[in-house]
Amino acid sequence: MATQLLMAKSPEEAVNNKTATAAFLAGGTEVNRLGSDIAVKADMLISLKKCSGLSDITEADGYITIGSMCTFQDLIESDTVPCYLKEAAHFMASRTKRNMATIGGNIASLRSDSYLIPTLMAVGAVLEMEGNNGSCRIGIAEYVDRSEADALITSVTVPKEIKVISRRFANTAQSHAVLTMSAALTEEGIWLDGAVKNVGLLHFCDLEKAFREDPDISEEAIIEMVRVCTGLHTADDMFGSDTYKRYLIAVTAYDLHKRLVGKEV
Amino acid sequence: MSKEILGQAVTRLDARDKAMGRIKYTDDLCDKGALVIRVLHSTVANGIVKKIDTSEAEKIPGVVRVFTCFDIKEKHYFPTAGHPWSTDPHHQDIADRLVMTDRPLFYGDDIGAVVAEDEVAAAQAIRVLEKSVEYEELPFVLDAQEAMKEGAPLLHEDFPNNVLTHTEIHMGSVEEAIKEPGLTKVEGWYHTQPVQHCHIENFICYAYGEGDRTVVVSSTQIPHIARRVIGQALGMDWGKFRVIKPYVGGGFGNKQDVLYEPLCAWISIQMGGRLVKLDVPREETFICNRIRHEIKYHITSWMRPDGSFAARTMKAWVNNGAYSSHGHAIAAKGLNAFPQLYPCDNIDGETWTVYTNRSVAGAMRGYGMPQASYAFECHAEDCARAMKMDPLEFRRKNLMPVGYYHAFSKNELYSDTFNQCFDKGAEIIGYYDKVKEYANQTGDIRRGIAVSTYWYNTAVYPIALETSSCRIVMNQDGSVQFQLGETEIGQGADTVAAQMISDTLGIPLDMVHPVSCQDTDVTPFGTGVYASRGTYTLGFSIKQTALLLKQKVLEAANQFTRMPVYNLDIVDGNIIRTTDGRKLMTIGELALEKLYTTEGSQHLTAESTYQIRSNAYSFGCCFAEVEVDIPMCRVRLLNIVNVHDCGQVINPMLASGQIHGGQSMGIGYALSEKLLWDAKTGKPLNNNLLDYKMSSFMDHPRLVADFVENYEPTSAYGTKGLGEPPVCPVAPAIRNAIGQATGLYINELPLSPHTLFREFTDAGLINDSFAE
Amino acid sequence: MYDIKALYEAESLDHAVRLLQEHPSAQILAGGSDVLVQVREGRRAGVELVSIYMLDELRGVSIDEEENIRIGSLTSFSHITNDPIIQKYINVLGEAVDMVGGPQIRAIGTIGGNTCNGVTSADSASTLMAWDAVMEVTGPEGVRRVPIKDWYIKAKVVDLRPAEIQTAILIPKESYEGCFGHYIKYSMRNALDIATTGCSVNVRLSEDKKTFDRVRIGYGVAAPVPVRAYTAEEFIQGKEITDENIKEFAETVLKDINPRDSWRAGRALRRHISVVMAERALRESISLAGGVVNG
Amino acid sequence: MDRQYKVVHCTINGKKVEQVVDVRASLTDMLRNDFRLTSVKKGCEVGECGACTVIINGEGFNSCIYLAVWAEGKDIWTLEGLTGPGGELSDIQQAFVDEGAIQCGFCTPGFIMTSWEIVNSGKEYTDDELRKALSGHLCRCTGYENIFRAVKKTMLRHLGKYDEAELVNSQGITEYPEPMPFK
Repeated sequence: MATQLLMAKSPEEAVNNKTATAAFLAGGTEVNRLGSDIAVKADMLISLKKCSGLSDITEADGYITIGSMCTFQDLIESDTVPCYLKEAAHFMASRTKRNMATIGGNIASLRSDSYLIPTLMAVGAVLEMEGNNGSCRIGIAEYVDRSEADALITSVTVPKEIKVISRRFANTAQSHAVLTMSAALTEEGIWLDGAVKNVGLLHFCDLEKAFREDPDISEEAIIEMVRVCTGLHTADDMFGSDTYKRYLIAVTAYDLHKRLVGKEV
Repeated sequence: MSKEILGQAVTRLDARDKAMGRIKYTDDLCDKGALVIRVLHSTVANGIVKKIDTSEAEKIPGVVRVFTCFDIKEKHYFPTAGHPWSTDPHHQDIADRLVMTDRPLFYGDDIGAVVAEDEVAAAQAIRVLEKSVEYEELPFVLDAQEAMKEGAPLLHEDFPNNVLTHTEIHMGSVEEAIKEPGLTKVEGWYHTQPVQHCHIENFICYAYGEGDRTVVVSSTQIPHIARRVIGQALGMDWGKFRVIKPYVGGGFGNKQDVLYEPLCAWISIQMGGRLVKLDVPREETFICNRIRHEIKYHITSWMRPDGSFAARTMKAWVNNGAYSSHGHAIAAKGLNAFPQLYPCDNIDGETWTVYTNRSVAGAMRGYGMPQASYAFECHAEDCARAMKMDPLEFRRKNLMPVGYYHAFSKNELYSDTFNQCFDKGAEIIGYYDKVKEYANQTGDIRRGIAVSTYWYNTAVYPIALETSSCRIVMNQDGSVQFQLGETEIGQGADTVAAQMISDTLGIPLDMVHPVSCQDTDVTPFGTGVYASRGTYTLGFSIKQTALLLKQKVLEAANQFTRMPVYNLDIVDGNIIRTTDGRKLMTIGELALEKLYTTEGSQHLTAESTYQIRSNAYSFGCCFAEVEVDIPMCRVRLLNIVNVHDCGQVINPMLASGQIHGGQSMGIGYALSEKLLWDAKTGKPLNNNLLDYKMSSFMDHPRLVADFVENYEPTSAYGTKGLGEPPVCPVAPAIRNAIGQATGLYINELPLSPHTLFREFTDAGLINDSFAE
Repeated sequence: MYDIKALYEAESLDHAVRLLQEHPSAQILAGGSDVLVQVREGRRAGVELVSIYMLDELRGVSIDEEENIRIGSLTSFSHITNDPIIQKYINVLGEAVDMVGGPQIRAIGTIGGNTCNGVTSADSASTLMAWDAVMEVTGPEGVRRVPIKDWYIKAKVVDLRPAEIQTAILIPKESYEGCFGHYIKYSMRNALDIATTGCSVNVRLSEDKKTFDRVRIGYGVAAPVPVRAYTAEEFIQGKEITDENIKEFAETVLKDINPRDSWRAGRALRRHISVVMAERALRESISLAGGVVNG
Repeated sequence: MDRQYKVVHCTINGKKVEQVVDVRASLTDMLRNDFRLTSVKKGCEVGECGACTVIINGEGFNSCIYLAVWAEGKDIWTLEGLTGPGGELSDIQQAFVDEGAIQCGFCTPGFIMTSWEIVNSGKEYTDDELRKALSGHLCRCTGYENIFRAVKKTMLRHLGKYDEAELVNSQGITEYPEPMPFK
């Protein structure tokens, strides 16, 4: 049980003290949540509340850089943050939670129902990390694949101008989402990323390829493609049946692609 | 019907909880978040408050609010005495007190109050405020006789010469009687001192809003009366208040006055019902609550050669302090007792209750009788010596005889109680041998032994309303809870009541549970405990209510056993058929059946009020044996034996405890206790437990208590009052014993080294060559 | 809760002295049975306190190398009463401090506090005065020794310089050897009381126990500070143990004491009691020393 | 106006505890307010009445004039600590109940703590020594009589003198007590 609390004054101090059994404490909506075992397993919590320099939002040549300790509500109320990211932030329904939850915290949690990661992956966001050997930059996709536990996310950079649409499916606004999916229109074509509950954060490269190769591919084809896809490890659980999830992924992907490519409005 | 539960030394029902320390007194119940109130007291003995500058005090961190007497917009004058209210205006107590006054009449009067987060901030604020009060000081008077003289400062306009009340009694014709030849005249001045109750739990109360009402939790003897007085003091409907009385850490009469409940409630209301606590520090308990009346007596007797009284006169000046509180009742009780203790055909009695600029005198254990008993018994001893009679024989000859009937109170002495008590006490302490042994001693260390008695009755009929209400509720297992207006303040009222219910209802004691803490919203009306009324008055309503409940139980038993009610009884928790003694069912089975039966389910409960219209003499005596060290001017009490006739003793252990407590208070009253004021400023000098010499563990010998049990015919359980009587005879007994030892019979209390040195020096027992 | 502006807890004697230097207005808090009561009454409200209560190094009774009886200033009254050295050499001091207040007060109260408050009614003071005790004080300039007759300057004021702490009370060997004494506390009740007058007498008899080799008598509350009745001592020096001498000794004390008149007790009573106590304490001391009056 | 606080580590009724206290707090304040041990009573707050007596390292102290910070490392017992886990009364508590030594009960906690110290001392006190050992407590209800009997009986029982304990008369009614020797 965490019996010690360190109020880190800088990212460096935070990282230096980050032992294997210590845990970072950002907004606290995840670490302090009943049922979360992070605080139980850790022997020390390193609070980032008083860390300097982690909560500014800046813009430079078409890109927005957001401090990892910015809260969801900071995003929503900021003038520079692009709308698509504000929408994703609104996926967190509770305003009081938005006042506490931080961007860095949500990313680091790597939850399979994450509010932001699908959108950030779709736009190819880049994270700045503070590790034991100084800071470095790493793409969100790469971070999702092998996040380095002891490093601290200090900021997230996203493109300002990009066409993105995100969808979130949950029973109620407060429930965990069975599927959160984002599609972005880039030069190479459409990027399709999503969070599937109890499966994980996925990059739908097969679907992307299918849409690129045949922009007019039918919905049925997409549905069939996903239905038989063996790489997708969905299962029956309280969030829905395996077939329902595959169907949902398929129709959502098709819908997002259609909206983005803009054949029919 | 088994009677043995009455008279059994049953353990107090709350003894275990008290021994475990889990009993909750007022301070233990109050939430830590309460704001603390400290009262701002007048530092002049008589004056007018012109201005109080609160700005400085309000700046002190932690001070939340400062009130002054000028915040009292509507002046509601209210009476504070714990007397039952009277709908007849002539009978109502004098309403002369305010929650805060701009006209302080004694050093310590309440002129303001501070509300703070903690007692440190409160005390800081008080110290600052005391320096920022602008008084118009007026001359003051501390002595009762001085206060009656022309030109003395007048305290209350409508009481010329500061005389609250002056009453007289006259029987036969003293003038004629003293013309009889061969009479011996004996005359004496007797003077008793002001003392204080010194209950170990100071007065404390807290108040908070609840709905549109105010709840006051207070350490009081009289919750129902307190509710009425708060209403009067704040000019609000009495129903707007609810008073709760938790366990009390001793009262002795001080908590029979309404003290700071009104001010506490008023402050809570001014602050929107905020929880506020008023905890009186010990120093203020001594001078800002109540004290015992200082009384001066002048008694004259004319004795016939055979030692009987031809005529007697008495005058008494009673120092009542700045406000009326109990008013003339204390003086009246003394005057009323004078012709009864030593009956005589020709009596003139006169007494004045006088206002002075001193702490307010109110009820204190004995209510004027410890003072009167001191005067009467000192005088009786003086008369016996004048007639060269043995003091005990003199008393046996002149005391109230068996069969004496007092028309006004309808009291009657049914048994030869004085002689029985004298005999028993004399035998225990070995009085007769010692009286001879200690006759005319010499030397520095001398011993003496003497006896004294007193007059006392029970409760206050016919002077005021005596009423008691009781509610008994039966549970499904046949056990009961009972509620009473008579409050438990340490004397054991709950336990005694439980024994009575167990006896009358016929169920074991462990099935009888008191609801000990009175709550005026729930507890049936009762005027609380005072005047040794507890056991006597609660007995009436208990017996009546228990019989009502028993009737309902037996009627239910008839329904289930088919036996007629007159052939049924409840014995030891069982329904018995009286014709053959067979046990038909247990009380538990009956209660369960009667509650849950689908034919005529009924919740077995009974409630009733009994208005007591009788009184009962409760006499007894005290034998004291002392050793006087003349050079050191010190008296050591070797032995003290009290024998009391309080009718049937319900619980010997609790009863002897009452006697021990009375003896202890009497010892302090006799030897060391006295409140002192500075004559120049009217400021109290010894208002703390170090300088006020209450008896400690090492100032007491073993205390012996015994009883003579004459069943009181007027009483529901044959009981008579016992709370106050034991205090009365102790001081005179000690005084008379010192007299026998040294030949010096001193008419002043306390008999402390100061007094003894002065008397011994005057009498030549001490003649220092080096005296200045 | 007490109205204390600040509390500094000393971990060692040096630390205590340093704290007193750093906070010149701070007062010393030992057992607190006087100081804390006065804080509550308002006389010392808002005071800064240096608490030395935890300094065990100032506790205990021992015989030092000069064969003085050394009593640590923080030794509580109850520990003095039960101490074997005290019981053996100066039992009267144990009896005297055993009359302070009640058992609980005697558990917290210290002899240092009792002698530093400069109060004439202090139960230990009259006996220490009668046994020529020496006060050892430690301060910034080191250790200083003050004979008790110079210790009391005036009512409530003792010879304690800024940042100094009384660390021990010494009874020289010459003062206690062959000496027997008795203390009488005259008070209005037998416990929880302060002395109206306190009288401590001790005697050293001649070899044949017939005459007084040395008599000393100390009083509390017979003057603004504890005093010795030197005239009476000189009178009886070397005299025979007879009733007349004892009586005259007792009355001679009046030449040295000057009790005041107050509501607590009148002057005439105090003078009378002082004489009676002198005689009784002397007689008790004589019998303790194995002497016989008119023997 | 920043207040001075200190962490106090001590043992109360056999349990190791830590408590942050205001340095101005008395031990009574800490026991009553922080630990809700309301058996510790306030009667005078100047060390006169004994109602606040608790046992510290085996000795009775008035907790009202004992700073809370001084409790550091001390072993403190209050009346709540004398009662067994199942509510069993210690023999001194039971004696106070049986001998009628309790009336209003406000001085009882203090008295029982000092009595506990006496009966556990293993010493046999004479009557006079017993009175002196208990003289740090004031009581207005009982005249100290039944308290004296309860403590004397329990002391004698602790010393194994059971029959002598029974001789200490029960109601103090008939047996004629010996006079107190002059001191």
